[in-house]
Amino acid sequence: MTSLIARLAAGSDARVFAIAGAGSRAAVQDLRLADGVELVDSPRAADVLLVAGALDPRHHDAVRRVHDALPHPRASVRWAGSRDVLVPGAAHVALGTDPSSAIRAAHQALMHGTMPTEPPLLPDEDPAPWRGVGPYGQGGSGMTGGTPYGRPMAELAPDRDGLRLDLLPTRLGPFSSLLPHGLELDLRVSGDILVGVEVAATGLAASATSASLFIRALTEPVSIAELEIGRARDHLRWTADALRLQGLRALSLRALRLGLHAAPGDHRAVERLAADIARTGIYRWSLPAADGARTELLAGARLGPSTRASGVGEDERQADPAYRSLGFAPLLGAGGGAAAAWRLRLAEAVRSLELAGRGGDTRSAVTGAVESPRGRLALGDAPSGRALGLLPTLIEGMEWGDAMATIAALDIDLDELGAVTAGTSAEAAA
Amino acid sequence: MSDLPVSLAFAAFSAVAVVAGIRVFRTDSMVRAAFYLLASFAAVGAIMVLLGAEFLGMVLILMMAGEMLVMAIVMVMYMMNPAGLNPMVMVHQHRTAIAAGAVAFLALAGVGLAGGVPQRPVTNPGAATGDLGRELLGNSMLVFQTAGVTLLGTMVGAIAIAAPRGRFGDADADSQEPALQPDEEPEA
Amino acid sequence: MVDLGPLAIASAVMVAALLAVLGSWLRAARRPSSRTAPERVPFTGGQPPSVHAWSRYHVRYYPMALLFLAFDMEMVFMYPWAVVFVGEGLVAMVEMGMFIGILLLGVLYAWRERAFRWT
Amino acid sequence: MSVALDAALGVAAVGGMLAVGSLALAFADEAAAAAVAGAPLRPRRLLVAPFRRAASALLTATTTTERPDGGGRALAPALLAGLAALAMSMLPLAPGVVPADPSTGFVVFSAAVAFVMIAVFLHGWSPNSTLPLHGAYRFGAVALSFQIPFLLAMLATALPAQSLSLVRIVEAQAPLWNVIREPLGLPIYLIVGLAVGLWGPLNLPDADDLAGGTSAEDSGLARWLWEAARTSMLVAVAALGSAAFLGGYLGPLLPGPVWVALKTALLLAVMAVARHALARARIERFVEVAWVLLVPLALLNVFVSGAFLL
Amino acid sequence: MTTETVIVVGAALFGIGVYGALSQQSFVMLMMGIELMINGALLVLVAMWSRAAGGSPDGQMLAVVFMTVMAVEMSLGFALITSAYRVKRADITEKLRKLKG
Repeated sequence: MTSLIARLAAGSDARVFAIAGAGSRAAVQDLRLADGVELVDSPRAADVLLVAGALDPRHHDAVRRVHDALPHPRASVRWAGSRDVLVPGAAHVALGTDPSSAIRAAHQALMHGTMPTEPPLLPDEDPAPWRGVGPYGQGGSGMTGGTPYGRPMAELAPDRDGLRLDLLPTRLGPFSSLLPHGLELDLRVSGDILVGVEVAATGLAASATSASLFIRALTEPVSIAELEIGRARDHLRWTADALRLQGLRALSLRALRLGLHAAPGDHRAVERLAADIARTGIYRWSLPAADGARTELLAGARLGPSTRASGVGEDERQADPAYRSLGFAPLLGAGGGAAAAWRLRLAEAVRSLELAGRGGDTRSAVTGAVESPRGRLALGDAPSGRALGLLPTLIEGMEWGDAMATIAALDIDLDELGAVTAGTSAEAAA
Repeated sequence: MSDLPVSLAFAAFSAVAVVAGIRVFRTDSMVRAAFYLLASFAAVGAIMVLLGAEFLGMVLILMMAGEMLVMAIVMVMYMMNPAGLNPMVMVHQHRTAIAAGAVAFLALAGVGLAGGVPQRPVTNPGAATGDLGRELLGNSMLVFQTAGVTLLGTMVGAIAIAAPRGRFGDADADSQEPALQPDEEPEA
Repeated sequence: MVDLGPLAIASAVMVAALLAVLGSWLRAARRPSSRTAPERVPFTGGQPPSVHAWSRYHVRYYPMALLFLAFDMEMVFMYPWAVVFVGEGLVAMVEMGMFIGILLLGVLYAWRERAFRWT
Repeated sequence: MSVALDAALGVAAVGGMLAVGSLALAFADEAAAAAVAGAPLRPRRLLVAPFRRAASALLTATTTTERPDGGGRALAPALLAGLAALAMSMLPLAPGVVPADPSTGFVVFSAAVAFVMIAVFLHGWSPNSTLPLHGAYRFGAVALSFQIPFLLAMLATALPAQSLSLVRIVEAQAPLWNVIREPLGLPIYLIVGLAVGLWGPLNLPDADDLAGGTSAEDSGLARWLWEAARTSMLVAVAALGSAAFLGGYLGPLLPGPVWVALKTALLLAVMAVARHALARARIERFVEVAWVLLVPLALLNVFVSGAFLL
Repeated sequence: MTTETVIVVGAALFGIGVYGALSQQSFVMLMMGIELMINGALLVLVAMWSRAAGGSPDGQMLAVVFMTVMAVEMSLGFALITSAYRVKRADITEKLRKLKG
């Protein structure tokens, strides 16, 4: 009986909580298509922890905390360029090779009991020891005094509703499925409304280098076909993530599969995907409605589709003679808002594939700035940096789900941000 | 069905009703208090079913599930320390209250035991729901329509009282902070 | 006669499920390395929370909840009405129509007061 | 003795129906997902997948959180599973064949759906963790809004039966199924059914934008039980929906239980497709639509179907 | 299960409710006491209807009215609590008394 259960369990999909360190975001996303591996949103649901890419020492405790949140029996896999001791006992897989067989092997060994579960990495210390001292066993002299069970309780604050209730401080990230990994937000929620937002930390590793196509295009001419295919793939990958957040997992997989190897001939398939997405009612039912002040903020920030969705024709490609020779004109939305940005992104993916088909071997000009899928990219000035600056103003006052959809729509890429800003600081140092 | 299962079920449900009723005031967590009250109501509903009032019993359970969820939600909203993480006792006139409760129990139970209740059991419990329907549309029509108006008044009143914004400006205009200590003057 | 069948079946399933969860907890607690303090920290992405999550939650839909309390009562009247509807005919239709019409005014008022919105 | 035997038989029958229904739902869900994703369907692998998942849950420890409400945390999945069983135990399988037939079966079912609110709220409240807590309160908004349309959609089926017994409701559909007599009833019932089973477009309390919501802190057996209870609830909703609107065991040629299974499977397939083909609703939008659109429509449905009976 | 035993259970619930309504400082807990009193009364009422009144429909009608009263009491009670909390920031009875005027 026991061996039957173990055999059955070993045949189940290995459920993985993945930490996507610097330079591994796309590779981790691709794992969603791997056989026998299922990426989950919470370490409580996982059997195996996958730690991918480079991670700064300041994130090491967070990694250990995530590790300890996995239920026993648990195992971890380190997916990185070189071996390190971040998670002792983790199997090592080189970045660039497929980790899914190592993950499945670890999962099977756990279920068969041939591999012991990993012990906790953090010391067993209570955050703050607490003993009741008051007459009823409470922590302090007042009725709510002290820090019960090692933590204080939230405190009262006024609210726009006129009811003075508790503000719940919440630290989201750095490894939350709701945010790009590496981003930490300090949120204060009153009920389900975010009333205070601060970006607490960004970036994964100081040494991040990115060989991204668009960063390369900053310094050397790149074939337009290549650039536009890259743009379309990026948009499709973004769509896959955003669809997942909205609970449409099957469509998300379809978008990801398309995004993995979209080529100029695929524009019909992307159009069909866009039509199927529209048919789900997502634009009417799921996404927050456009809001005047927020749309205005985005309109001035050169954030690519988010900006063009409000009808502002801001696009660096217009300045490029190579694009002009192809008859390029930016696509524009109307009214702004998340739904318009979604539609525009999909329409741009189609347009990019068409452009790539017509592009031949035309090469882009080096103008000092490139239109990346996220917006205007220049040395020392990444669109994700501008998006992070706007983020608190954009989502303050929103309902939780609306805020998460809005963050997703901004498409923050910390790798790109790190590479562009690291470039400038290196230049400054030189 | 024989009498024994019914008696056993009655004993069990009575125990749940009374114990859960006591636990309502003996737990630190407000959510638990609300759900204990729900358990007490559900047990009373089940006893009603045993008594042949199937419809009334089930509808009581149905109604109370919604009402106690709202009760729990409102409790959490307005009570400091809603989960009872920090134990506390918030009672006044405790002895008087216990005495009053005991007196109420003894008096009512005494009346029930001594009062000589007439024995006219319900004849056809299966027809009870239909009887109630005909009563609603016939003799008690006025009560029924009055209930409608009362509920309308309740809805309008509750929203007008509780809503954050009304035609006369914000509801919290001219409000003030309470004092931190019982005898202090409130903050301006 | 009274049918306690559904209740008995539901109770049996509940008890079995409860025992399963409790047994699973006991098994986990017996493991030597399990349940250190960091293993119990609620997960929001790898940082420990600064406060307990239990707080005075601002339930933004409370006007709707109050509306529900009153409107839900209509069901108590409608169930017995449905049973006798065919027998009573037009009278039943008219009386219930009046009752429901009155109650719908409440929903209409709540809608006008934006009781269903909170963002 | 026979009482105990009856009860044991009842538990086995109800448990078996829920299990088979859950497997059918898993299959339909996977098929719909494959169709939408454009991926191949692997039926053989699929059929053992639920058993594999259960076995792995058995071998995985159930974690606790910092100072949870332990009782509530254990009770929530058990309560939801019990409610699914409660509802399923009143499903008429053939003329005279039903595990239990209380004369107010219809109200019992409604009460079970109302208690789903308690189970989900408790599930999200008890871990003392932010994301589950938000899920719990979200379900408060969803459940308080769907409750009345749900009760009204079901109520219309009691008019022709002149009874609150589910057996009578099926019998009364011999001349005409309720889905034809009151066409608005089934769509409203299905919309609400999705919310009751925390499924697809109305999976708000356990949604991805809360990283799993009320079940974000669950692991091992407790997590599996919650998922199983959720799907069981969905199966029960589909089964009773087929009884209330699609005539239950009524149908030509085939025996009653086969018809029940076919009709339930049809509704489960609709739900599986809805999960992959429809986007999740914003919470505020759902609340407003439920009160301003579904409640009046459900009332209209009651009165129109009543008018045909006069 | 006799009429008398049911009445004793109802009386016990009523007594607990009286205790709660008199002793609790917090508004919502106070309301719970009142609910529990109504709960006991409802049980006695149904017992009488079932065992002593021969199942006359007005007994049921009275029970339905009780339930309606309970819903009205809760809805308005919570609205008042919200309003009191908004204006006086009071959640217990003493605070409201102290801040009168």
